[in-house]
Amino acid sequence: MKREIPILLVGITGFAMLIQYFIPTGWSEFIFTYSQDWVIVIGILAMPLGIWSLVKANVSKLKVPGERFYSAVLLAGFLIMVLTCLKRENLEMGSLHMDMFTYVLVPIQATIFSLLAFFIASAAYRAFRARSVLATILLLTAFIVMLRFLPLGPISTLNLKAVSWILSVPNMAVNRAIMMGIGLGATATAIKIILGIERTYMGHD
Amino acid sequence: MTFLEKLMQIDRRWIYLAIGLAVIIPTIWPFDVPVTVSPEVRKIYDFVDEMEAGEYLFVCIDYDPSSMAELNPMAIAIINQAFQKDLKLLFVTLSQFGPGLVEQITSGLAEDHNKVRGEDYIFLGYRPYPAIVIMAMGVDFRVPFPVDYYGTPLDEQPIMDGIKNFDDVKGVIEITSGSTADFWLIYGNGRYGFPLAIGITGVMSANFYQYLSSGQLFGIIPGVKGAAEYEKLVGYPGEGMAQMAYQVIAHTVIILFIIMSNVAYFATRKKRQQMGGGT
Amino acid sequence: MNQLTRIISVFLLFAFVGGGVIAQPVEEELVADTLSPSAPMPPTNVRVKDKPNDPGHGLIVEWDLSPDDGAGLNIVVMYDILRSDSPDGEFVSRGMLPSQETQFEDVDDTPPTEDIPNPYFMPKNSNWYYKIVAISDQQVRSEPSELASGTTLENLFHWGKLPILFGVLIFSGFLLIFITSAKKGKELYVRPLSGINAVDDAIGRATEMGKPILFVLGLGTAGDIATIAGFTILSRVAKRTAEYQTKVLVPVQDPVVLAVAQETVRTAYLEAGRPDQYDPDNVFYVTALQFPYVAAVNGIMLREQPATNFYMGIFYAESLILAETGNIAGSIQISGTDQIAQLPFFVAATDYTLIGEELYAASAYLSREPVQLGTLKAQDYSKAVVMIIVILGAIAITTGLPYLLDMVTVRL
Amino acid sequence: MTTYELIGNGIAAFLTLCIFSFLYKDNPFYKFAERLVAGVATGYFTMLLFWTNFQDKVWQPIFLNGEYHYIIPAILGIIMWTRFSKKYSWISRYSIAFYIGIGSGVSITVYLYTYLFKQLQATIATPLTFDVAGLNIFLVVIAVVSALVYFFFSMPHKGLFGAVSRFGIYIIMIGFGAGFGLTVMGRIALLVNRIIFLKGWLLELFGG
Repeated sequence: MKREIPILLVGITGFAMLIQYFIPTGWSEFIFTYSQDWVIVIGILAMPLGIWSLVKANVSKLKVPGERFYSAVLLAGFLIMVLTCLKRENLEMGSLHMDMFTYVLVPIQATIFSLLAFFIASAAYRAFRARSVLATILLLTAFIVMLRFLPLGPISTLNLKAVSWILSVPNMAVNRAIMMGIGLGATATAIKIILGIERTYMGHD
Repeated sequence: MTFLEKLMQIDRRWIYLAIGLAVIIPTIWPFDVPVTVSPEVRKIYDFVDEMEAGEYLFVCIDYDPSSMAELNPMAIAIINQAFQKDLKLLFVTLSQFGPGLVEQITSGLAEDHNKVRGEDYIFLGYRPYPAIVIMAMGVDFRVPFPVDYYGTPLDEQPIMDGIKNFDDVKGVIEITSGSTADFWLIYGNGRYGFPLAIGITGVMSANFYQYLSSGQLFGIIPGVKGAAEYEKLVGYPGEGMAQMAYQVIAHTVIILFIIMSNVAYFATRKKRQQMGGGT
Repeated sequence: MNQLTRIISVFLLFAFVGGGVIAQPVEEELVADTLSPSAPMPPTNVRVKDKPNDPGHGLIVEWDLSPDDGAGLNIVVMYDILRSDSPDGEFVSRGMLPSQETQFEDVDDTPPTEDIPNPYFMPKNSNWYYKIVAISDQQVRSEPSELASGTTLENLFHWGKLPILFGVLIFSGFLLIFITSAKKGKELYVRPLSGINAVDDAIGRATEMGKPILFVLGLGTAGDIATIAGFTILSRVAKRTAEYQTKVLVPVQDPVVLAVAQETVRTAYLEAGRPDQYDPDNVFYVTALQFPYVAAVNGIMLREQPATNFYMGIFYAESLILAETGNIAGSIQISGTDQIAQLPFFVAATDYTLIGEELYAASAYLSREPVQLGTLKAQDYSKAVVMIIVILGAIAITTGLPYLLDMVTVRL
Repeated sequence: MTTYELIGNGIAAFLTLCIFSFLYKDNPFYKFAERLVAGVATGYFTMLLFWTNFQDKVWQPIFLNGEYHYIIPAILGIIMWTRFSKKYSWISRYSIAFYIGIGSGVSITVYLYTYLFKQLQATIATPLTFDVAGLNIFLVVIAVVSALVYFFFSMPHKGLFGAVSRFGIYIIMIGFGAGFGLTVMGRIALLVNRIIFLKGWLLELFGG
């Protein structure tokens, strides 16, 4: 009852969505659109679970001396964003809410993203050592592709040809093969879930 | 520990510092990096350069803001060259998000060169279904675009006097983030046979070199690198050159680190093997 | 899943915009040149049929070329397809097609609403009349062709998707065969995967060091199949850590993922016989957006110094940020994703990577249950079928036989 | 730039430096920015969900438009709240079941189409010819098949099969190397944008 019925529901909804794909009628389209709305609605209404988890963890950390300040900052940031947006109009540019978005959220996000410039270099330094055949292939290909930016005269012309061949032959073939594998693997996992063979994600007691 | 052994275990912060400097230095002291002009870029420059003042060039700008950084510089370089030569320019966009972008670029550059809309250049606008729009323009520009982007009828604009379709333009340059290039190849060049060149993002460019050898394209400008080459030819060092400086230096730094890493690895390998350790 | 809705909405937009915009220039009929050039002949034999595989909002118009298209005067450059809801009603242009084309698909599936009227909407079982005008290179329009009409029908099966149906059936067939044979106790061989073998060592290492394990499920939702694969791996990992009494930290960025991850870990502890060890606070929500989430996970890595980091699920640009930070913290890292663009970074920066399909196979590997291993065999047989189609298909198309290609071509 | 914008950009510049300080080592400034952004991001996302999604998908349909069938997912969503209770949390599994059922059911066909059939179709669509282009197509077919062999789980990778599989993983590594090398440019550009932002702010502060 606590586990079997949910597993059965997974199977029924999953099978229904599978069948729906092959039926082009208006009803079938309605079911598809509506089911996507279901997922969205469940996701929205589950949001309090996330907020609760976050708030609970940080309120309890308010008692820990070293953590107190940081948890207070987090809770304050959250509260400010909520309190500055009590009307829908606050989502338009010019409100304090959107200024927080522009001057706090956007720059931090962009900066974290830009850390990749450093990390791509350090990862290359560490990983691109010719310590095995595989590592050597990885290293050489990346090397050739990166070389396209260096002004090397006639070598550049040759290099560009090599890069374009790498992209249009081995790289494309690999992407296709990996995608086909993923297609089969994802399908197998989905079918296992629908048939109830894979049910570890669903609790029981 | 020898120097090379230390190099193997280099503190990653030195790498971070090198990358940081590679980006910061060109920001403070901008400089030009040496750019080798590739033949496929030079051909486009020469093509435009050999045109006479008053002749017509058709420029199609088919990208959206997401590939602006890479493609704006080449669009600007080409338009600069064309305005400088007093060519007449026709602009069109087949990208949904293109119109605002084209408006911005063209009106800004026209002002720089004292060019008048409707006399020296015209922006036709945007229509969906690229294939059909291209074919319709092959019949008459007025079929898909009875009025231009600003709502002025084509026939009321002096630039359109005696201009009907692709037969009346010298060539077409298509600047694109990808998919629309195929339409220009198949329905444009394929059907009407006008000279066609493309400017395209670096990643996508690889797929189009085959059309150079087949003669369907007379030139390609690939990504930031191509843009920098074009800027060098035109003599307007702009955003392409600036970006190229960052990229060349950063790529060089990473490549040097990789070489260093391998030198250190091979130099210390023997010692490590004797000591029975691995990496 | 979102992609599909996006594709559909873009299509709707085009169907709507296209109908209006393309029609525009033609209605203002361009005046002929002064020399009064001759008009082309209209196309002939116009037929209208229901558009198959749709809910009844489209028709297909076909015709034979005008005698002046590619022959005769050879002056036709365009066809204008005109439509009306009655034989003598007002005909409006539905689209223009270049010469040599003989087919037009007329679709409008945007029902009118109170705010946006759409007189062109084609409801199901509606009747429409068509005629076609040929246009010459001098913009001279021919007489309209004879009238043809058709009715939109709602179809019950999408024949274009038939290959996918066969795919599902064949795959499920293999699955059932190998699961049954596995249940009978048939030994199944699976080749070792280094990423999987590393899992036990990694858990052992965490236990020895007395440090936690960090399990990152990525940025997917609980409905994404890669994230679900992540749950199944989390379950196997949690079960073993419960036996060794090692802590598993699972920071998540979606409330539904939070709920499922909590259920997964709790069940694993229950099955390991240690429900008392389960602490729901170890599976926690950090924040919703990509990079703030990454910043928080980075913080956890550097402060908790986990012995092992798992990255299993959907990852975007953050893959390398996480992997490099984990490396700074000195953790052993095992990654797996089906995001092809991120695989190079995981391969370069983590110790073991499950590449694409291996992510989906990991759960079966870790469970060691015969039934689960049977599904791997089914995947392999399907892969063999795919490989045979690739080889035979390449030979067939080279020898000029398109049948195999036709068989696997899905026409949406 | 107004004073307000200058201050706003000053905060943004400070936070940018806080994040960059992480590169040296974890420190209180980074931790501050990290926690602040976690709170702000959650608050922003919550309100965005509330005003757009919740209003449009729950409130409006049920209470304003009379689309009462939206009550079903709304109830399933509210059921998720049973997770606050230890005793009744199992009820939330019903909602999870729908969520995962819909996700898996839709995935099967989406994955088979985009990942399998489309790739398969593209691989066998072009005839081989006796020239460079034909050779490349031939190589693509060989590479696809070998890379697929690498993914075989239930056969020992030995002998000829092992050799093909080995070739497969070599090709895969070429693909990954190319992917890595191609991405460097975009990542550098991201950093350049941040540096230009900082430079612009400094110029504004001291120059204007």
